[in-house]
Amino acid sequence: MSLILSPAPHIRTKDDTQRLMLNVLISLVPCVAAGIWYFGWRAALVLAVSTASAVLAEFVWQKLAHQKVRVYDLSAVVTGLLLGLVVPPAAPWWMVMIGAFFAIIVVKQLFGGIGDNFLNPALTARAVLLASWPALMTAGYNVGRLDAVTGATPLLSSASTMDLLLGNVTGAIGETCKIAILIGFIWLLVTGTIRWHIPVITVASACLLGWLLGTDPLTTVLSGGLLFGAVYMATDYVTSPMRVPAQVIYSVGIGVIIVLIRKFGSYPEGVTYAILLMNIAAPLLDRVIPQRLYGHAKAKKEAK
Amino acid sequence: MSEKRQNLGRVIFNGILTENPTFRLVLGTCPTLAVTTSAINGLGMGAAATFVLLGSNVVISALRKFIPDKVRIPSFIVIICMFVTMVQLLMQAYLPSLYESLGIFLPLIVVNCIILGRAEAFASKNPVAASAADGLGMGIGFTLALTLMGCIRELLGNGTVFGTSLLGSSYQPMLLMILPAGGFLVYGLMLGIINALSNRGKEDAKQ
Amino acid sequence: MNIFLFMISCILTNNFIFSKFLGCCPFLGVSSKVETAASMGLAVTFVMTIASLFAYAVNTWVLVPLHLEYMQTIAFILVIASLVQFVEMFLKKSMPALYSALGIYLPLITTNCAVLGVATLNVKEGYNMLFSVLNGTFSALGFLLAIVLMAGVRERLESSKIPQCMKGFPISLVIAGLMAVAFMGFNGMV
Amino acid sequence: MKATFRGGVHPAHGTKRPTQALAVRDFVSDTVQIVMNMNIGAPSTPCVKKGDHVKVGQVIGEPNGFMSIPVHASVSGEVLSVEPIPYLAEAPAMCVTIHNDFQDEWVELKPLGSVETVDPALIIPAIRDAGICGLGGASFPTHVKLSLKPDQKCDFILANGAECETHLTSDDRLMRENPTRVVDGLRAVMRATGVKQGIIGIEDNKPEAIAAMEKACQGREGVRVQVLKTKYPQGGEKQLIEALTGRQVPTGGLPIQCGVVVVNVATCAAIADAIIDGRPLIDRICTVTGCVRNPANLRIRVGTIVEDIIGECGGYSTGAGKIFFGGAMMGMCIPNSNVPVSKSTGGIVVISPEQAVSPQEDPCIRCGKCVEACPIGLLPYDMKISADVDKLEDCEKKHIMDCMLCGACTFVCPARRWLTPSFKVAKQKIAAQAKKGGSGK
Repeated sequence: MSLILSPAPHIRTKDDTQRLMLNVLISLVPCVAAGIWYFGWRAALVLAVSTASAVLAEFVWQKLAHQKVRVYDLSAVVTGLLLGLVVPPAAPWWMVMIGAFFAIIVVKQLFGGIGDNFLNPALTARAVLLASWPALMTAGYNVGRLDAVTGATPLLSSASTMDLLLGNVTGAIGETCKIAILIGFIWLLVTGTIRWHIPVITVASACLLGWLLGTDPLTTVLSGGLLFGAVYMATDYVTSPMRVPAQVIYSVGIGVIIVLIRKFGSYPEGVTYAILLMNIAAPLLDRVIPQRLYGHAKAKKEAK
Repeated sequence: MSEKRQNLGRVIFNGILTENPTFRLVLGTCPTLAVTTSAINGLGMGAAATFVLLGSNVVISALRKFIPDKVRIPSFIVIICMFVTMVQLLMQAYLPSLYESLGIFLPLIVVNCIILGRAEAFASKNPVAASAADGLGMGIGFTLALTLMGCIRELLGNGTVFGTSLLGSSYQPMLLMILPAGGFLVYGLMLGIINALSNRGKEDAKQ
Repeated sequence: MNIFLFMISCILTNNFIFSKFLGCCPFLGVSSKVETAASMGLAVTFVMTIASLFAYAVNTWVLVPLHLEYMQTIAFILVIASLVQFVEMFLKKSMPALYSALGIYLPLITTNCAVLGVATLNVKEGYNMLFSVLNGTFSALGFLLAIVLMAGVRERLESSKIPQCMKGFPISLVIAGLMAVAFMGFNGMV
Repeated sequence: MKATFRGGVHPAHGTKRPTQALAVRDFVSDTVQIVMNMNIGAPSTPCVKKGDHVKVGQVIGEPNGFMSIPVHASVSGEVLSVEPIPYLAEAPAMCVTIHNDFQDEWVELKPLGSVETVDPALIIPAIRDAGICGLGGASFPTHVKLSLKPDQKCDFILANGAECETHLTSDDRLMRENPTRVVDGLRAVMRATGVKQGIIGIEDNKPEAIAAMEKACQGREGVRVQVLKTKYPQGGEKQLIEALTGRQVPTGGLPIQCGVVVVNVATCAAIADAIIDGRPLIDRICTVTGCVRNPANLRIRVGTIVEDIIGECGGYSTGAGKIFFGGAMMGMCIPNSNVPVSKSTGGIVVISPEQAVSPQEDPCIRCGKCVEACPIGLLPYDMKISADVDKLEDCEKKHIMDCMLCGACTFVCPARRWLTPSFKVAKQKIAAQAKKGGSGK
């Protein structure tokens, strides 16, 4: 009888890459539902186009590059869906498609595919779309059953707190309904998909700085894409720092830049850029912060 | 004589394709990125650089036996600078709008690594005719590359090429392409594509 | 103009790399390791600061009074070249530690278009002496920031499975492009 | 308050162990194969020959130097052969095969009396003569560990009853069924080393063992039980020390350098047997579980063949794809079921053919779960990058030599990356290089 010889460990956690991505998808269900509820079939179309394009792009690239097709790991689905959720409901289909292709091919596959991208693909695509077609990315919110005050940008509308909470405001498909985002956040925490540090510290630091500069913390939290970005974008495994101390600095950085852009910048919303900028700094943060190793503290003291 | 001419032809060809300064040697990245927001800017920059390259290569080649080795580089820079100043004055006088849009990148031709690089690597070691051919080849290569990038960026970012609308009025221009970020991206992607194509060519040649 | 805002704008909004394309060669060439990138950035900061000062002095007190403005480029490049030479000698003698860190980068800086660029820009924008020097220093700090961030990203990507045809310059340019997208967030901040 | 350490993981199988409720029963087979290199250090030299009749407890392997221990016959009967056989280590090991006559005829034992009254100077020699090595898995000769140099100061003796590995319940059963022996052994070690404090660390998933041990500690000098959080690798020497004393073993050093000695509870019991009864180490408790029909905790003689043990447990339930000694996190695979167990085999786990297939490695997604899990505070994802391309210098800079190969990072990795195995290879290469460099000088 011959037995398999393999090195330890002989068991692995159930949470593989696919399952973690599935957790993210499940956590997005409330956001998707709220988006479609408020914005109607246009939103559903946008989400479908962006998800399908992302998966298609991933599949085609991996085929052409003679790589193992990894569409089954669901990461492209997550990227596509996230992109769909951060564009306005009336975004033209071709723009969404370009965004999804850009996210998968330029931001992810050119750097080596899953795990090798240094920027969040969905957010980068959003920033690129915003820079390319600013008018299309900031207008066209008013579709579906929305009965809120209409405004050019999601931040300028003077909606009530309740409307902001429920998502009865203009904005990107997935960013408006804060309750749905919070439900998703809880799911991610319960399943152990993400830890609380990044979202909580990001929101807290944005609130604190906003408050010091004279903005009501509640307004800071509920307006724009802060919650969505903090929960789904800033926590992206690949582009956030690996260790908690670095994650704390990273999150504070995001919060601070968000407020600075909102207050002083020419863009109404800084979440996208703040997260991208800290994505760029993440490798440095991981490098700069010293490791706390078992058994090394004492050795250092003795050396002195 | 014919052989010599062929050689000169090869030198020119070398600059345009095999050792294209922009796409193969990746020199002079700053102006490549900065001025290629439109095809005409690319062409203008290329022409200016070609003029300087040609002039400086010829002069340096002619003086190569008189320039002491120690002060070689400063002398080259002074010679290049002379031609740059000439281009500046000429352009200011005859093409004021192009002069404006090229901005500080016109004087910065002085520190363009292509020009100093060719002076050091080629003109200081070769006779005048060959140096002139090299300068011309490199210059044309640079101009073509810049114009090509300018066309692509202008087409995508503005829907036009050399100011002529090509994609119709329904085209929604992709503004990113004429922003700085678009310059980096287009340049990077073009380099990647060219590498992929030439690698494939090499593989085919091997087989 | 508020000095503080001016400094911020030099570093972030009008970043030399991401919005002005000045100093791209060292940015792409010397950014594979964080340490060397930081040294390069510091050397550039050092030279750009004094070059701004001297170029201002030469322009205001020599070229303008003599109506030799068209000699600007040649005058500036000579100023920069001799400055770099002088700095190199000075560092070698009095600060050998700093010299060993920055030394090899100094000659490269002569042909760094950021240095000549900042001198030319200062004249073009009509900055006074204070703003010229500030522009030099803080634009260089923006360069330092960009090159260090770039090096951090590139170090991280060292082990990644980048397609063969994109390795080296192409991927660096794409990184720079994506970073420039992110830096657009600072638009209009000043 | 429950003590614990930084990092660690929760292997799901670790919480419920089917053999936890099963009392230990004896099992003796008709043939034993006793190898001579069961301990770390020098192997022993066989001192019997083919055809000899041996009694239980008779010395059949003489120690070679300080870092070596004697080997005793675990059954009585005839020596069938003395020859090298392939064992787990790469080089074949000398092995004495004994046919059991089931007379259970013992050599004359020399009890030393109560652990509280015996002359402390006699304890360590007695431990050595009983052939005791670490029974938790490392199999380090115990007398070496306890022989402190004059300049070494020791404040704590820790009895390791954490048993954090998956599947295993042998220490749990021992503490429930024989708590006094464990405390006796701990006291013997404390008296031998002159240490005043002894702590028995037990994970909180073993409430019966905790209760039994607390009871056994009552009225004994200087010993107490400390409950630990259930978390892998709580039973790692370094983690146990951190949890119980708040101290850390300096990098590259031994526990004694922070004033601590750790002894496994099974080792403690063996020490007590050696002092009180004069009985050498010839058997141990072993958990047999996984895909066998009747999982069990067996007290088996050293040298029993795995196939016989599985037969005793009703045979395979689904066929065997993989069998390993120890728990699933650090257990070592055996090539076939004809391998004998050694002194440090605390468990035999059979994995079905379907589950035995090793997962494919996917690309790292930088989730940071390995960093969170590492009890040392290393960056496994980063070490793997260097280890994969054989950059040993970079590996060392990333502190790979601090890695104790616990497998926590590999367990949690969602991309199924083979982190620990590549670290093991890199560590071996670095050690080999160091050796080469050292001899070269």
